[in-house]
Amino acid sequence: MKTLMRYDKTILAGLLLAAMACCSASAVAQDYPDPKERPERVVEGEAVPQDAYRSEVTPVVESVLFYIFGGALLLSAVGLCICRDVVRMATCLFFTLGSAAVLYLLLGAFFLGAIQLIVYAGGTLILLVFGVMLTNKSPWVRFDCKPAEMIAAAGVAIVLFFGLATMLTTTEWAQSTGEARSTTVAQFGKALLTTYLVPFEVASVMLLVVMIAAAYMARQE
Amino acid sequence: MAPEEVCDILKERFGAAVLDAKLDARRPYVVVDVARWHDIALFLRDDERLQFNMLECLSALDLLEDNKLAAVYDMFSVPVVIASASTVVGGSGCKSTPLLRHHMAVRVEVDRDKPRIPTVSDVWPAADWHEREAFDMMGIVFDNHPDMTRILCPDDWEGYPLRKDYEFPLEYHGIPATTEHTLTNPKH
Amino acid sequence: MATTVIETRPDVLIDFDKESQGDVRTEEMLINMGPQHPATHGVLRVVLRTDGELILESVPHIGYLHRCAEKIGENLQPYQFIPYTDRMDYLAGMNNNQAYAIAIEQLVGIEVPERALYIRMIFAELNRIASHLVAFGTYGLDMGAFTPFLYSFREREMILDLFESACGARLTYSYINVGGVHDDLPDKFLDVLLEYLDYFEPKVAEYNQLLSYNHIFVKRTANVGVISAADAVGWALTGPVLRGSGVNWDLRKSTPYEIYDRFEFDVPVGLPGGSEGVPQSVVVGDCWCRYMVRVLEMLQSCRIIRQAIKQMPDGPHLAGKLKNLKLPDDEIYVEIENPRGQLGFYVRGDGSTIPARVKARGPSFCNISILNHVGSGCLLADIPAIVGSIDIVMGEVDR
Amino acid sequence: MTQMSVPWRPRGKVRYTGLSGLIAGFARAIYGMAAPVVRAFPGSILLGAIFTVILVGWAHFLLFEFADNHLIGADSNISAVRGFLGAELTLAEIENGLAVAGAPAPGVLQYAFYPIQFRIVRDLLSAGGILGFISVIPLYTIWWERKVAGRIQSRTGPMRVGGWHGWSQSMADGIKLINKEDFVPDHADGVLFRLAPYVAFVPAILAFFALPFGTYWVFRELDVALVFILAMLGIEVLGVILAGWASNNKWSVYGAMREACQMVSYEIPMGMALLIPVMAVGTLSMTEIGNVQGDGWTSWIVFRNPFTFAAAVVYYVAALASCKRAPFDLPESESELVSGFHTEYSGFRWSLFFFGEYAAMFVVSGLCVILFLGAWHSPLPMSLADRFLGDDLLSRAAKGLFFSGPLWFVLKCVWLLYVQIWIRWTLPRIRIDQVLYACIQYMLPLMMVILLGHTLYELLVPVHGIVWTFFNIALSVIGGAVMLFLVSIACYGYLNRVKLVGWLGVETLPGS
Amino acid sequence: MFIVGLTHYLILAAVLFCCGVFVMMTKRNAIGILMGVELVLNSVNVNFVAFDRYRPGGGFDGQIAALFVIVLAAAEAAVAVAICMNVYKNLNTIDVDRGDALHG
Repeated sequence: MKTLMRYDKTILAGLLLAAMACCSASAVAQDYPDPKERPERVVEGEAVPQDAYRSEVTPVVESVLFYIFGGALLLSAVGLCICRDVVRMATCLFFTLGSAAVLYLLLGAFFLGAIQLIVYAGGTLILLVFGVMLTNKSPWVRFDCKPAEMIAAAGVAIVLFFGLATMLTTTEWAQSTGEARSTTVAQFGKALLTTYLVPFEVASVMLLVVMIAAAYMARQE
Repeated sequence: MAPEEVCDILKERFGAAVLDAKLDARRPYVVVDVARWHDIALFLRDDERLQFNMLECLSALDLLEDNKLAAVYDMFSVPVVIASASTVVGGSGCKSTPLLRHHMAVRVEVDRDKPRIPTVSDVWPAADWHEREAFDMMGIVFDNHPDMTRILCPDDWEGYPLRKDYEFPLEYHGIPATTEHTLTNPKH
Repeated sequence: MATTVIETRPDVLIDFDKESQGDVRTEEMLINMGPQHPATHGVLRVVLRTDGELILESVPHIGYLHRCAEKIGENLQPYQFIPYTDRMDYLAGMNNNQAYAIAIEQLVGIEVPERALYIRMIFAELNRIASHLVAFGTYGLDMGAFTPFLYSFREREMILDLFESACGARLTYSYINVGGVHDDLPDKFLDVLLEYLDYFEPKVAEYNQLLSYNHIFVKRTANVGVISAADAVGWALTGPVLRGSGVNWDLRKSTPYEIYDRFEFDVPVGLPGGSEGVPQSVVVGDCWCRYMVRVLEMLQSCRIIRQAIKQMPDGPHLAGKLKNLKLPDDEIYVEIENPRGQLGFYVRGDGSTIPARVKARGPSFCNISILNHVGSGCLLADIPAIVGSIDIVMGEVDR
Repeated sequence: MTQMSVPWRPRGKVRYTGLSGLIAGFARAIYGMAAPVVRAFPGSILLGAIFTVILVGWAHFLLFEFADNHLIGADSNISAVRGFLGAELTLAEIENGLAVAGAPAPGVLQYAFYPIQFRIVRDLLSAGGILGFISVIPLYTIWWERKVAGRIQSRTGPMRVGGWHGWSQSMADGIKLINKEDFVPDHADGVLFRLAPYVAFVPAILAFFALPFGTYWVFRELDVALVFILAMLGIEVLGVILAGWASNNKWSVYGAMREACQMVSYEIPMGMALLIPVMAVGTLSMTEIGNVQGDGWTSWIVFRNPFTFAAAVVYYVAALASCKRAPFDLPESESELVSGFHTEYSGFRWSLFFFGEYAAMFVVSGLCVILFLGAWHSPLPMSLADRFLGDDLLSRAAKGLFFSGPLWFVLKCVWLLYVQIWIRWTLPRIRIDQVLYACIQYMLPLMMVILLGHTLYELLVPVHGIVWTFFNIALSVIGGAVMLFLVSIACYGYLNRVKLVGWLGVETLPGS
Repeated sequence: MFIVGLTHYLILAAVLFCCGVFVMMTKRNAIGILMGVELVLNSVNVNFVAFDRYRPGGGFDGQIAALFVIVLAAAEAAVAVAICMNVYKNLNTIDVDRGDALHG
């Protein structure tokens, strides 16, 4: 571990370069036609043709990227289990969320990936770290649980995983073999304001309630 | 107000507590009894005629030939004119005064072996650090001072540097404090 | 069930028992601001007890620059001690020299020649401008504005050029000495000085535009670190700090020394918000008032210098010999108005040529002692504002 | 006489580990080779470099546009993707495409164009271009900031390194920083301490990958570019917080806390301000938002109506806060928190923070330019270009130079960078509670009103109607006048730079 | 096996879910538990998006659902942090085992 630590910059720079290379090769790529031919403004009721945003990702590239970022996701999730320091846990969570965002991009959900980054990584995580800073007595106070509890929890988790895995692998899912469908923001917005209007409004009301509730709970006595 | 008048007022009020008065000196001063000094200080500050609201300076003296230490208090009466009602008034207990503009010095002498003077840091907050400095440099202990610790020298410094019989230490925590000059001139 | 492991570290300064105030209870933290800190103007160390950004207590600790100048003064003849006074308030060496020189002159009874008095006064006022320029510039720096600092130093450099032309030194002058000044003025000095004043006076308006009335600057300084007049007098604050609290007390005017009674000048004091030239949010005795008093004093100093140039007599510049003055068996306490406040020298002679006791009353020493009284309850960012507005020079605090 | 003993000794050899050692070695080797040449011909090297950059930039531009339009767009069948690297063309096809495009010697050029057709080749080329740009931008922004600061403060700024006005000062600084000791304070959280600069630096670079410099000048045309860039700017904050937390320094923790507080407060008005152009155009794609502003400066979104104008101002203020620039430089305010979150950082890691900060400055300026200030279009309307210029190579170059192109984008960004620098060296710093009040009590309600107002305006006021045109023209005139005024101030300051410095002749020492 | 399909994503999400459960069970710090919850929610999101991608037929219901999950998670985090602060205010710790005042 110490040897690893000494070459941290090299490793991190490698990761950085790998991330850049992956991004450059990744699914976010779209060729677009001449801007004159594109609709200048997305008018309601007018869907953007699907083939305007054609992903260039082939199954091979997708698989390679999946293994890289899926691996990163798992590593950071396991790191979250292992770490004892809360801020380190938050860092692990950050990498988990970031990798998940890349997976969303791979799956063709660009808007969702971007939202994941801005809301989760940029917002929720900062909030969590903020909470850690406000509530930590000092960076040197930790809460540990007993080894027996740890083992029991690990057992439960492993059993749960095997159950889930068996269930997942044995079920026959109705799958399409088709290419990834890219969803445009316009489609998303339209769906939110038509088909999913009620949940959308409920969610906005809930956000308002949450805002008031959070402000009330953390208010000045 | 002339120093003579101040001295008269003090003598009238405290009588024998005013031990001596050097009114013909270049800077006139009165010597007062250390036991009554705190009362005298309060009187100096609060009396309508005197109103010495500003303690300018506290100079500690080492009178080696008399085997005494002394503290000299220089006081001003500064006219305080509150410029606006929005100013926060209070805190130190000083009143606003008419234009007096006089100054005066009071000397308190104590025995060199038992140098204890009552503190006036409750009378003039300014005395706080001055008294700590006098303690640090001259070794006068001010009774009832809220924080009678060294102020300029480190807390573990030994001796009182401004005393006439002070011997400069040759080293401090392993740091040599001697030069050729100090070795040949031991008076430093 | 669970165990709480506290890994203690030797320098953890958190007191777990103390109750803190505020809406969100965070832990109190002890922080050393200084002795190496960009905003403490030297080696001041302030121990802050904080709750988040709120300051609960700010205790100044001094002595990091202590050289026991008084002990040195008790081993040297007065003219030899003059260079050491430069090193006390190193931003106002001329004024320090002047204070000690006046003390010795009054103790020995030396009549100073007229021309020397005028030269002294010009240099003291010039040094006041130079010192206030540094205070102005570094105060901007404390507030995060870097540019005024260099403007003020540009103007200060010219004053230092003038000083250099007269005495050869730019910081520690030893120019004003017992019985007069060390050298007579160089040729055309007064012409250049007038030229400088013509150049400098409009600059003050520029400073006001750039910093004094800047909205952010006013927000940062107005109603921050308010010292009431009564407090200011009680803590024996002097100089711009006292005048910023609204007390009209300037030794040059109140008890004029040397030749200050021959000149016309005003004493700027802190005024409440809404007065002429004062932003609405200002309260008498806050940081802005202290700052503004300095800016206005620079203009008054210019006024004094202009009058002195007109009245400048001819004659000798030194009363006589400097060395081996017999100090009578008597004592003297002299105060003059330094840029930072009243610098006092207590000198006691015992018939020899070397004083038996020299005590310096540094204005910064007294002024900074109020820090804890003012600083408690303000925000962390206000501490540099308060320290900067009190304008200390650690060489003088620690002596 | 006793010998003074020094109780401390300077640490012996400076350690280089990992990448910094490698870079230090390279830097030394390169500097050793280049230094004599640089010293010999400083000015001509700089001028040559500038010309080369411009030429390479234009060549790049023409190349990509050509490859996109003629080779891939015209001749090859896009949907036929062969292999996962992208479209493949034969040399014959390329020659055909070149001939169609009217190239003078297609037989010779085809080999030069062959690799361009591969997506990955173009990606690598542009990624290299972006990385190069990102490394040059901070270097020259820092140098320029120092020069501007110098001029503002009536001094000259760096003058030595490189000859002409110290133009290679930043590079020398960079070499120095890389050579500094690799240092992690005692009891710091080593992993997070090392990680934090990268968390702050990488997002700033990633933001460039979605930031269009021109219609074709974008690394990845993202449908959600705006959200992506905002997310990257948000993640940068996490690096700062981690750095402050991991440093084991109380001042650093203060810096981190302030950054968290500040971020929570400025992010909301900033995001809401960015929604205004999105609403006006109806897309999150930055390229599209940029392209609707091509009809002269009156078509810029900032002059569209009073609400967009106000939103642009709010955005710029919030952007200052997001870059931690004065007067919002609270996380690193040096007169209060020593250096804030990077108090314990030095050398390479410290320079990463700065690269990140200056890159972020450029990104927020770029966002402002694209969303409000007409993107890569010049104030002249494109219709003028269409009337007077044809479609041959020369006309295209002229079009790019005078009407629309990355040059204009960079120029506008640099202008906004200059304004940031100008503000920094003029204003004092705000206090943290004032920042929070300003953002939450003033800017947030203001933005809500603007958002509502803009919605109603777009709904109710007919486009190109009388009211619409009046506000559009009035704001355009006002904005243009303000811009001219600012430019003229800067020009005045530059032209009178000698006069601004006071000078006083004083005779020196008497008798000397 | 190398080319990814739906199962790969599902297995990944399952591991993520179990990690989240493990974190919730072992951490005593309230904010740590919150992080476990976030992990679980993310695994659910990965499932939603993966099903959405590999589901026969058009539409993007899965993505919409994931979007709502993200929104709810953010809201939940805000409330949870506020609760943590309240707990801290009252108990002076955020060790969840100390908050047993309602314990029978």
